[in-house]
Amino acid sequence: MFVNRKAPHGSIYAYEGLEVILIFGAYDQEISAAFLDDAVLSLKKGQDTSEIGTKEFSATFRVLEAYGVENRYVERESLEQRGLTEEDLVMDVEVVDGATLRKYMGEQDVLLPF
Amino acid sequence: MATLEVNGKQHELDEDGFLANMDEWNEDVALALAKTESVEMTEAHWEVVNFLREYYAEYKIAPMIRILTKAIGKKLGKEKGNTKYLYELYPAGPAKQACKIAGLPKPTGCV
Amino acid sequence: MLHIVNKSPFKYRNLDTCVRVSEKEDPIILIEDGVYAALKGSSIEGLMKKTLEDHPVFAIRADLKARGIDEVLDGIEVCDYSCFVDMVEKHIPYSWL
Amino acid sequence: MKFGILVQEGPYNHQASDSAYNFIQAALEKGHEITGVFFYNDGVINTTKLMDIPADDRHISKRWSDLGAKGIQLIVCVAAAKRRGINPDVLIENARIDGLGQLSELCIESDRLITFGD
Repeated sequence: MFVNRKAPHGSIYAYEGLEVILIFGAYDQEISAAFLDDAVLSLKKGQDTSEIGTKEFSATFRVLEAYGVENRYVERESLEQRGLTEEDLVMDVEVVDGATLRKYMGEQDVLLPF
Repeated sequence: MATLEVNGKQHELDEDGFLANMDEWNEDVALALAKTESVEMTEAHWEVVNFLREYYAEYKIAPMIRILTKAIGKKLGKEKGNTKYLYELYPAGPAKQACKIAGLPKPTGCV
Repeated sequence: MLHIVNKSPFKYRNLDTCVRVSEKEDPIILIEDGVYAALKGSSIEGLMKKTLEDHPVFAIRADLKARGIDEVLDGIEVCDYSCFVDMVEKHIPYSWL
Repeated sequence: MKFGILVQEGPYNHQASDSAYNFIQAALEKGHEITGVFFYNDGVINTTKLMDIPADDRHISKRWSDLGAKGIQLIVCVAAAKRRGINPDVLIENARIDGLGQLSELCIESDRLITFGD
């Protein structure tokens, strides 16, 4: 499982993390992705990086499903802390609380932080 | 840096012959890029190129081959959604060659 | 699951999220700047004490020593890299970077 | 047990590569196997041989190269390396530049994958 916790644009982690997810998806591995803390901001609608000159990649998260990332979790509290709801996000996700996310994380063989 | 002249205009290419500035793409540029790859553009070729451009416009990436075949099969018909069909059109590899002609950035090649 | 925390709790909220997304008894290991959470009498002592009620907490000796921390909060177990390796052997690790 | 290591942060700037190295040493001493070290993000900068380090400090890239000489594979992500100007010309000995697919392989081969980063 990819556990993403970082905001986009300010650093490259979110973007390079996404690149890893896509490659793993192409490898046909069973993968899932979780977004918590600032990573939920990567999924926020309406991002336009044209004036800061970095690559805009929020749209790319929408291919995760096609790349075989069927389980996409967002932690509820992280959303709430940032004043966001599911409707503010660019893709369909399952919003779960921390305890549920912990349960899913506990079922994994590998947890990759990005 | 190499350039490609199309209709009297110079277009910069990167070291692998990909269009350096995506915004300069048009159909004539595509034809010139196809020539550098020795690809004769037929309607079937355009179909793939246009598909890639639409995909890129929506998702900001070029799909990997496995995803490309699946998505093409869905959009253009099952008989076209396979690697063999795409390799017949683009022998050097659909992801790389078709992306180049479509004026998309070169795949990062991280696989 | 083993939670690895490498950030100073005074600058980052990693420890908060780690505690929120963890199960009782999940061990937490403090490494690098994460060991500052082991300071006695700090402003986050309350959070740490609460954390210690539910989780075994470890701190890497070399990182504490490097930062001049001779005394850690009661309940935090000081361990070396060898015990860090043992813990990763026992649990699937996740680094709260 | 088989441990895979992921290093996400550059040398000197952050303690991550030191922690990774210390962890690997301890694991080897205990008789564990290191399936490989994968360098990603700024972690790829660990593998340039252009580092010029004063004698009173650790030489991080040399340290990695020595580890590679012991047969531990050091894999540098090609996409991350290209972004940061790391290419075969500047790469330390005993490391190789390869695709992210190798990280996927590392995950499969290892009993545990542990990440060091920022």
